[in-house]
Amino acid sequence: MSLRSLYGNIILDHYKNPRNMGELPEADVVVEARNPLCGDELTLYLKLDDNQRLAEVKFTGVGCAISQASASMMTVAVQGLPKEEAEELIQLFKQMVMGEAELDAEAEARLGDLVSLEGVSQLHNRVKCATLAWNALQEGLEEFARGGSRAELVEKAD
Amino acid sequence: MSLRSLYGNIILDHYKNPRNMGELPEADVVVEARNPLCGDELTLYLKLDDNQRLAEVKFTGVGCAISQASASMMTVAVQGLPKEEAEELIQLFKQMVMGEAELDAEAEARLGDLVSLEGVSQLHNRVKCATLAWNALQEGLEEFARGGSRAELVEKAD
Amino acid sequence: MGMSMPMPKGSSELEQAAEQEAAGECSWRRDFPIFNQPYRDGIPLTYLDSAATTQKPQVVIDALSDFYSHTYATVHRGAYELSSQVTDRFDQVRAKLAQFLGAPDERAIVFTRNATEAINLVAYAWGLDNLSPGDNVVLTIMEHHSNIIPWQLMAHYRGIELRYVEIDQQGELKLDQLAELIDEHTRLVGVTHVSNVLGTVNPLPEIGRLVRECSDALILFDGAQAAPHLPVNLTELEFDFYVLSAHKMLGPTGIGALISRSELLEKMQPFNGGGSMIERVELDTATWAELPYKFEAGTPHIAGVIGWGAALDYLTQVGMERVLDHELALTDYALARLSQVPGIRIFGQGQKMRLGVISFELAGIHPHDIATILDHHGVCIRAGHHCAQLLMKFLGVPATSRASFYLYNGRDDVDRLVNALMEAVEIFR
Amino acid sequence: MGMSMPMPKGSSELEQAAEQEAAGECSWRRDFPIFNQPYRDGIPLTYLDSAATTQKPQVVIDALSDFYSHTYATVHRGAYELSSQVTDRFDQVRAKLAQFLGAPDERAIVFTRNATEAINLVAYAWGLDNLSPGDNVVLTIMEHHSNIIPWQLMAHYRGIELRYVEIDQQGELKLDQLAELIDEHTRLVGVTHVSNVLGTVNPLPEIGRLVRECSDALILFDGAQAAPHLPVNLTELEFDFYVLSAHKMLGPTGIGALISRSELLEKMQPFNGGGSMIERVELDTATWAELPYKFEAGTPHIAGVIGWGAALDYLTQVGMERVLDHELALTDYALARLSQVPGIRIFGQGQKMRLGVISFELAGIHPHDIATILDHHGVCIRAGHHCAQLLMKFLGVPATSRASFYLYNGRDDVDRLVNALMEAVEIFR
Ligand SMILES: Cc1ncc(COP(=O)(O)O)c(C=O)c1O
Ligand SMILES: Cc1ncc(COP(=O)(O)O)c(C=O)c1O
Repeated sequence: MSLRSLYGNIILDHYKNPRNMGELPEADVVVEARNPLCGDELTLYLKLDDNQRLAEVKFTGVGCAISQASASMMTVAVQGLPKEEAEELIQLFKQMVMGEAELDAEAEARLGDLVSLEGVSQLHNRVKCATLAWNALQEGLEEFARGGSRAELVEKAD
Repeated sequence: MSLRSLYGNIILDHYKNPRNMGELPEADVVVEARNPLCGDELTLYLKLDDNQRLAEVKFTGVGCAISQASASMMTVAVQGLPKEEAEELIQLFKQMVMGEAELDAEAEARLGDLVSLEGVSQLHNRVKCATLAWNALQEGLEEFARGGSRAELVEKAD
Repeated sequence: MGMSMPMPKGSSELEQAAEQEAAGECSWRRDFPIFNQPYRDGIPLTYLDSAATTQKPQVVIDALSDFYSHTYATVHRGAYELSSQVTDRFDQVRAKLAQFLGAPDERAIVFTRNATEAINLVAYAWGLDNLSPGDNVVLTIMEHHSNIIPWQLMAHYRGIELRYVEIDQQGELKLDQLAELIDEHTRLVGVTHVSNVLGTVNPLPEIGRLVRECSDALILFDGAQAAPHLPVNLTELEFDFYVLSAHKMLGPTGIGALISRSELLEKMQPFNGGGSMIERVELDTATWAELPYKFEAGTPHIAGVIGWGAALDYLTQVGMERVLDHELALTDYALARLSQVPGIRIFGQGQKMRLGVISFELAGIHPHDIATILDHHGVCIRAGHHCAQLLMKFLGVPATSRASFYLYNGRDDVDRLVNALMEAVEIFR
Repeated sequence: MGMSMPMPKGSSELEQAAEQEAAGECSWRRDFPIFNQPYRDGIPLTYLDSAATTQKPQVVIDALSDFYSHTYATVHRGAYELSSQVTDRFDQVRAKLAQFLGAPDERAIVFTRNATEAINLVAYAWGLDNLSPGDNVVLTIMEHHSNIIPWQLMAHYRGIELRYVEIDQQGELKLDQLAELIDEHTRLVGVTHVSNVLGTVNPLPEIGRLVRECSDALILFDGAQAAPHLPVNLTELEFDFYVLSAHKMLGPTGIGALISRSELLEKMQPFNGGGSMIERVELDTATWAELPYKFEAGTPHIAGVIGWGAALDYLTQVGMERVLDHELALTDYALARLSQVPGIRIFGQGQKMRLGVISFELAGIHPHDIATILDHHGVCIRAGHHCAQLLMKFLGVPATSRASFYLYNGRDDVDRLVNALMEAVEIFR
């Protein structure tokens, strides 16, 4: 993996111009996630519509290019998805960055721009940066299912 | 050094038949000495006459052959000696077992039977056994000089 | 930067070893460089002090050298590959240890300096907050000082009472007395798995059940003399704390572990405070890192952990059942041969199960003189109180001589021990 | 059984080294096997994380192997020659350390796991008995967590108050504020000798005098970042406790020390309880072994001590003045070259004296991204809070990047660092 492919245009673009950044006062669920080892902190706001689709997803926080770009791309990718599809995408994305899956054409199509984060799978110590927002999303969907509205997530060392 | 020379007849004789063993109720000074590493315990009783000679020296206690024989031989060697000469003998004996002095004919003569403990100088971890009684004697003479009558001595690791 | 770790020998070699074993030799010994050289004046080293500390096989020594030479870095906090690799290897050893001991909960495995520190961790981190005057802690008369003094310190700080279970003629714990000593104020029961003086293997399953039945007391088992010598399966035991030391099981010095339960450790204060064990630090307070890091303050003994991993691999390759069989056979042989020595008295005999730690006295010969005479023949034993002064007092002796075995010992070692003892008897006749 | 310990190179080789040094190379590097191999993909290892832990020279690695292979036994309690020899070597290292640090009192040198444990020893063994509500402990905002959390734990157990001295723009302690914070309830003042983030060398002589003048507070200096890098002469300092770690000064992991004064240690409770630290044990109480053994419970990290001895020999052979000169020159060079990197901000500059620990941020690039890009070029630096969250908060940053040097680093390392940073800037442009 070359550096330029990890820190490629897509990632840097999302890092410098994060999409859907900001608070969402009318959110159904708010998740505060952090990774104590890095100091990365991220707040994820989820609004679901009556059909359990992700009507709106926003985030705030500080972190490295990988965690910020991952969060930004995620908000774009899941916006409008039904809950189940979002959950599938979470699994697919995590498998990719943890190096647990070969991506076939269909998977690549579903991931779209997110494929630009594939290089993270080569960097053991950056995987958690890439997954922070996704774990927060998962936690948020679970909290929503439980009927709650606030959740906290602290990444564990492994 | 052969084993038989360390555990020679003189040492074993003093170990099995310790001289001057027992309490001395009329002692001027009593010293309780012990070596916590070995568990050796020895009580030394000193009586000095008006000329500061060691009129009587006795001991009680438990310990290994080397410490017991050393104590027994010491009581014999210093009995009747003037304080200063006893102090000289203490130094000479300690130099011998610590391997710090070559013994000339005069020294050997002064040490007499005690020369049988010379082999201890080859056994780093037994030196303290041989010196316990002698350190107690030194402590006792110092206590006497200070006007006291009881002293305690705990051997230090080095 | 590869991680080439020499492997213990293959199983066909192991079988061959077993045959030679049967013939009275010990072929594992060849894996230990210290035995491949003369000890002194051309005589071989007869090392019979493994209850104090064990010799190291080449694979452990090499693991340390390789680590320091090729892949050294710190753990947990590195932002670079080298450090990530080390972190992975470090935590893999935790997993290995969990497997070796049948410990169900990896997060509840805390690396410490040694068994002693592991017990102190419990005494301080649990005891300071949970013990108060009127409480008692029940120990046994055969505990090593490391399972006595920490509780005496808690007696100083928290005013608790200490109670001791005694032993019978065979050198076994009086379990009925244990049941009597425990009452509603008993907060912890601490028992050694194997005695470092008598070799007695205490019946932990029975003790665990007994304590659970009659109290809410926590249970601490001291595995320092057990884990090196017999298969341990913690899943089958009722316990709260189990402690051990790497250096007594072929591993490096300076590393040991506390095995516990996460729910319990979560509720405890940390022990040492410092780097790695915090999550967030404010001026007056901090929040703690997740388990087990909460209890591992400061830069850990990384090489010690890596080396312990190599030792666990070696022992696993040999197989703990075989280690135990070897030792039981050797102990039988030793007890039989030792009984021929005139004037000998062996402490603790006839236990239901005992390991290769044999304490004895010879009539009229002080243990230190025995040790000196034996050392002259290259036979290294221990003379003293073996950090068990309470037991010495109970046995009515100031000190004993102790010979202890491990997998690298063979009958030849026992023979040399007995011959040297015969000479001691001869000299002191 | 000889003790063949490879010696550091002779002085003529050292002079040659000095010449190459002047030419910008670093010849001591050759003594460290990790640098004699490619790091990854054929690129060399540019190790700039010595403030976390240092690489090991061959002499230290060999000392460990030789010890385990040829003369291994336990200390203090052996009844045989082998163990006596080890005990001698063990205590010789104590003497060496005393000499290295100019510590007047060998009996007050206690071996610990690391600097962190040494501070915890003080907090527990002195603090539990001597601190009470209303008392305060004065620290600095630049302390490592290891000199903060133990005192927070004492705040938990003993209700004391913690006070922090701040730093000025240059990254130096505000000594006037220190004087103000100390009052008649101040029981201890804890200050790091060298900051592990800013490189600042704190003026210990002045601080020592100041504390002694205005209070009876004890003085603890954290030497973890100092002892490896500059000549320390404790005889000239007013202090009560000085702590350090071997692994930060070429030595093995798992070993460190507390340096104190005998009168003080005599009056303290022990910390860990267990074997070796007692004299006599009764059922309810014990008497403690003499210093320093009173504080060294259980089987110590014997190999760690032996290895530390080899590291001290190596550093002594090189000469701590030379180590310091080398580092000061390299730091000057690094500060000059780094200042050319666009958007860089270096934390703490213009101190009266500073060592080769350089923390910085690059505008718009997160420290972890910097570390990843650098690692790609074989440049290992640290990104994070460096166990100094209070200082991070004070500086107003969540994390910094940190490059730190030691005697094996040369200008080539700095050049590679700067080049890699330039690429990071390029990528994130
Ligand atoms: C200033 C300072 N103090 C204390 C420590 C703690 O050292 P250790 O982790 O070896 O205990 C460190 C290093 O991490 C440090 O930089
Ligand atoms: C039964 C028992 N417990 C605890 C210990 C203490 O082990 P360590 O000194 O490694 O902490 C020992 C060994 O000395 C022991 O035999």
